[in-house]
Amino acid sequence: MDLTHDAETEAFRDEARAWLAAHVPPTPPPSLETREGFAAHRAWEAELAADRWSVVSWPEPYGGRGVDILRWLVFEEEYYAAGAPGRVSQNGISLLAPTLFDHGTEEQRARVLPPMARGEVIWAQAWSEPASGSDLASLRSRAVRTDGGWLLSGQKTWSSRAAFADRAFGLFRSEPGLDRPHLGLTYLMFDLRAPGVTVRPIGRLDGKPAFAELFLDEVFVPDEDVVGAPGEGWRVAMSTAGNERGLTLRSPGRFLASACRLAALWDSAGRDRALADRVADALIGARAYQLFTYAGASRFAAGGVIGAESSLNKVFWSEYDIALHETALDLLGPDAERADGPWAEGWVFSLAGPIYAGTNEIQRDIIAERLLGLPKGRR
Amino acid sequence: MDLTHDAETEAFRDEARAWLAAHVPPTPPPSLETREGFAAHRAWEAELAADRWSVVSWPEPYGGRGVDILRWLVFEEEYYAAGAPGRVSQNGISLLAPTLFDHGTEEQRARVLPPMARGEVIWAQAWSEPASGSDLASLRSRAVRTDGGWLLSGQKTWSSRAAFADRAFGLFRSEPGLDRPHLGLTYLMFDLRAPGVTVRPIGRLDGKPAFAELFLDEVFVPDEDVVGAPGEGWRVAMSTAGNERGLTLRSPGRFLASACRLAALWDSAGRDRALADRVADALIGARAYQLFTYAGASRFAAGGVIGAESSLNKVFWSEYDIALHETALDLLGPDAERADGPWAEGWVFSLAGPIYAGTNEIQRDIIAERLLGLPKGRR
Amino acid sequence: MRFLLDAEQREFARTLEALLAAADAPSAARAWARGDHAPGRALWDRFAKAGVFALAVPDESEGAGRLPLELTLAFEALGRHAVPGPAVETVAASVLLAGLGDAAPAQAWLPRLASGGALATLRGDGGYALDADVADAVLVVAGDTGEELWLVDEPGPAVPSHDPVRRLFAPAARGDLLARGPHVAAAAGEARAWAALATAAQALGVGRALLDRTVAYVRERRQFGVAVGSFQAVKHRLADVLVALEFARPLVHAAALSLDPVDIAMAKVASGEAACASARAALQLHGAIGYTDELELSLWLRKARPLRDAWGTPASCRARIVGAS
Amino acid sequence: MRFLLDAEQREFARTLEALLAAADAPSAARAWARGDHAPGRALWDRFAKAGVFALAVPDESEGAGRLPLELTLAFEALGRHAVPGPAVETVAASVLLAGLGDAAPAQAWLPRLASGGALATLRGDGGYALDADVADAVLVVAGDTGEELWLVDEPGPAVPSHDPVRRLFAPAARGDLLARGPHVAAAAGEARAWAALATAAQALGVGRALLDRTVAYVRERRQFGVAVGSFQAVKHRLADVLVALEFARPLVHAAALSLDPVDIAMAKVASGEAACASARAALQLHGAIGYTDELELSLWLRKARPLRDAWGTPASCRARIVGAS
Repeated sequence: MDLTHDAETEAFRDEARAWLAAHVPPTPPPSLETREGFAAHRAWEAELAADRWSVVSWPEPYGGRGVDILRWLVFEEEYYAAGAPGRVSQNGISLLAPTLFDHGTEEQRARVLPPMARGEVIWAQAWSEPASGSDLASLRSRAVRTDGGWLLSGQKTWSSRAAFADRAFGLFRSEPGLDRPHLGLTYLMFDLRAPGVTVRPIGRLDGKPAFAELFLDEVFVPDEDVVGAPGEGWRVAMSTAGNERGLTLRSPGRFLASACRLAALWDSAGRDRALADRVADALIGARAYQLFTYAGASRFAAGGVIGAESSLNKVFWSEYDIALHETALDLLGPDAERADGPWAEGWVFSLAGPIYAGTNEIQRDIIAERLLGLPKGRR
Repeated sequence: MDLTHDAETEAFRDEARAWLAAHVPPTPPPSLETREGFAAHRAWEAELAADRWSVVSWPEPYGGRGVDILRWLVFEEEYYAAGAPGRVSQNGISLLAPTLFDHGTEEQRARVLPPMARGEVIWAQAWSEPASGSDLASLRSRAVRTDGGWLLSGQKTWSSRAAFADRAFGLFRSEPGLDRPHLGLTYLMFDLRAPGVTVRPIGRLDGKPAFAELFLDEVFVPDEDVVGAPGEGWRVAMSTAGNERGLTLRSPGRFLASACRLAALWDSAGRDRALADRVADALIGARAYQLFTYAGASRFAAGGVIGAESSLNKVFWSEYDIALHETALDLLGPDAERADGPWAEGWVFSLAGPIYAGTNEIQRDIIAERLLGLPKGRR
Repeated sequence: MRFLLDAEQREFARTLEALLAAADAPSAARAWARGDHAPGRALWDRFAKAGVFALAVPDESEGAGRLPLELTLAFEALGRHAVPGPAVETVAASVLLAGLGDAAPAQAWLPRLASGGALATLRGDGGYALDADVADAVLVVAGDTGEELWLVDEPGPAVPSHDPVRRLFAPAARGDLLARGPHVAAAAGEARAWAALATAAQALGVGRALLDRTVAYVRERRQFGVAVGSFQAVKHRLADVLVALEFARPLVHAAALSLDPVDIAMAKVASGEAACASARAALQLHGAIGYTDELELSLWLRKARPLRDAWGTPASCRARIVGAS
Repeated sequence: MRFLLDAEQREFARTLEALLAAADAPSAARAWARGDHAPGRALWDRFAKAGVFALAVPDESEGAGRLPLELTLAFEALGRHAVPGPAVETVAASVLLAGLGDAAPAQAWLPRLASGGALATLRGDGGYALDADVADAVLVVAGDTGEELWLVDEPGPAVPSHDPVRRLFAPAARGDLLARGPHVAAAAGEARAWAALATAAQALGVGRALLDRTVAYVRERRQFGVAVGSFQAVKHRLADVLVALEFARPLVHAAALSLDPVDIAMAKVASGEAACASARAALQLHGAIGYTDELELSLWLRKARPLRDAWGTPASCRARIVGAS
């Protein structure tokens, strides 16, 4: 057991650090949840991609460097430590791409991944529906067979990035009336500007259009944009949820950087002992999260699978992120109220943590049932 | 609305304070959960009773002063502020006596209450059974009709005070096989030294025999010791639970005194800012609990009833008590570990708070269902 | 001792409740956030007619005398209905002006403030004044020892709040110097105490509105075939919110009765934290829909934390309680 | 980078687990609390034979070299099985004696400590030494600057702990003055670091034992016609305990790898708080039966809080983490 990276990894770290030092903009771009910010972040993705830093863990043919998960973690540490912008292409890179690697065709990978890596095509997710929040399997939007493809109809919501994005991916019910709601779903990719698509941006708590409703009215999707087999969508979507994604949904580098910023804020605000314990807990939590992720990555590298323990991960970081930001706001005192402060958008974002990617209530049920073996309750 | 006591109440307060100043022993007696401490506390009850301070809210004929609940609260404030000993007769005074006032016969009151007030007869409760914790209605101990009375058999547990007490009261199944488990129970009083009774003391976490198991083998109880009608025990027991008891189970005076002691400890330990917020919260909580109780007492005095809001009360004080004691232990640093310290027994006692008198899980169910109107879940 | 609202107080609370339930305060709040003050001022007029702003103004200035308890009832209602505007600040300004012991500014302003004809605001310790653009009087206490009182002629630069209905400005101490001297600092201290008390009551109302709306939502919303409100985790979380709110309210009432700084600090901490706990629960149990600007819930969600901190952060209040400030 | 136990380490952990599962550690702990040390010493011998106490002793003193990671595995097992005795203190004493740079005391004691033939204890910052009555060597670091090391001849007065298995004494600094000088203070600092690390690991084991026993209990215990463990409130509480424990363990392992004081402080806080959270949940979910001395559970319940505070309270550890100590 050791925590020392090998020389090649350290060289990789140095290279990333040097590149970031030379390229990260000195002042952050506007929020990526605004039109101008979205464009600025898209340009940043292109800049990353130009030197092959946008998707380091992907194979080289698709624009990556083929690094393993440990180096991905190292890259993320450097990325956030450098204060680099948020990743507008996150949905595509961390949700769609792993699915294409596992279940897509070579043609799909060649067609979809490089423009994703360059930020040319930004992807939105289209999972949820108004009546299907935690109960994702109860989806109602339909995919109806037509000549050479499918016609999508229905309504999706909480589609993050969709206000300004190019394309979307999601599950649609292609075989209605089956016994179990998980069956008969199909995983499809579609164009947000195709005929029949209406995108209605939804304001987040801070008013920014961080997600959208999608109204779909017989939107044609060619067969080439079905991922995996028709009717197998649930299995396709879930199979990738279980591996690296549990470890990489939120990178430890982000929290390490935030905890350092918090400690610096505490320092500059006079090192009030009354808040010292909470600052210490932020430092402890960031380190614990990093180490937990390293342990998972090491198991993964040794051939293990990441299963229900990704629920531990989710509960931990989402609660942690809120506590960290609330400590920052308490340090800011009267300026905590300012929506234009350096912690403001992060705080608003943190509040969504326990809700999205599976509510923490669901995650705790999973932990209790699958990791502790407690009886399945009524759900 | 006002918080000023009238002149008579203030005079009552002065009288109580003066008496306590003259009588409270300078060093506390040994723990009442030990044989010698039990005896010392019983003697203290007699001393209280000699000057009519043991049961101030009872009518005068039974040894009280007939004061209302507000003056009872004032008395309790003075009692705990004076650092007076814990009340070994608590079970009888606060659980059995109200039931006798509501459902007992005049003969029972005349026979039972005065010796209870003088500490001559100390009462233990005998509600729980090994298989019936939160699910109290599932009681199995039996009362079988016999000539002139009943024969009790079965097993009771968590009978607090029973290791050294004289008598006990509880519910027994007198009509087995009825549809609903709440029916067919009878409320009885019995002698802990009667033939057929075996008392097995149980050590609390700190080893002290704070409660006992009672094994009952055809213990004869005369008809005169049935409280209320046979078969009506559940209703008899519960009817008193709903009124003053919700307000008086734990008196605010106790927490006000503890919070003051805590603030003094913080002061003497150097006023560490890191713990200041928790000390402030202890002061806030004690005051909030006092005021909440005053509000309830005022409603009660105005003819209102105390219903499910006693569950708010229970959750609040039990969580509060633990937080207060854990703050004290943190202030003690390495001496926190000492079982002979001034906060030690209070801490161990506080840990039982969320468990007894209806677990906090049950209380939160009640709050959600009866006060917020949420759907009844599977219980 | 009768720690219970009397019949008149209950009637006053009922009147306000009926008045506000009939008005469309959420729409007025939305308009206010856009800088359209008209619906909010109309609401304000009705609220003032019910006598709310007279509650902090002495009789001799056409007020109702000082009635802090009634004031907390009013502000709890105001919080419950998300009424926009510098209501807390108008009360604080009234107390400040009345406390100067100088008849002129009091005569000039108090009758108008008491009647709702004028809105006032006051710069807080953080340097911001709520709604200084719309307030008829913008007051700033300044100077090293807080002994100068300025009637400011410009609202100063706008500062965005997490709650867009709370329009903050950063006015500078310039304009008319209304008063100077130790009596200013004393009156300002009193004004801050009233502001803290009113804010505590408002936070309580916000917390209660969040709880009520969340209870209603989880009774209706179904997932996995049952009402979300039947899950024990949901029930227990809401139960804890109710505990926090119900134990904060008596502190607010007691603080109104005594106007003691420590009592006010206790009320402010407890109600602010309870409102925030209610907001966290409301957001979590509504799920994504609660995280949107569109849902009316956001009017309360976004107010909980600013109110927790305004006119006394929990940290400063706790320091006062333990005598460390 | 491979943050994963290797095959040898896993095998070592398995061996200890098998050894302890076969022994009746709870009975030994009960006896120890009564002052009957025989079963505990027998257990200790087996534990020492597996090499546990050699893990903190250099090769040249008949130890296994310094193997802090293996040590944390051993102490987690020791905590999980409620093994009584001054194990942490024996490790700390070994580190202290080895760190003196003086061959004589090291030669006299280390081989015996490594083999389990002798038990040692060390007075902590609070003034108490665990099991000083049974320890063969009772060490006290004293003097204004902590530069004196005493081998004490009397355990001093007994002090009752909340955990009766933890028999505390308050030895005075008298007997043989083993060493004096700045190297004593340095070695004592190193000893405290190892003590904190071992205690963190032990706390983790205690927390895990409490969780496992509670899970087993709530699966069996029925109320209202169903297993208590099917209630969502129960499930979520235990899920939170698992989260706390699983995020504390990597901190313990990382602290063992670096022996950095801040890393150790982080491990100590996280594992101590996790163990206490586990204890609170265990007590609550067992209900009254958990509150008794009789249930075996009490062996762990009573240990959680003393371990949280021993060899570094959360307050002192957090102060170190933010650089305030």
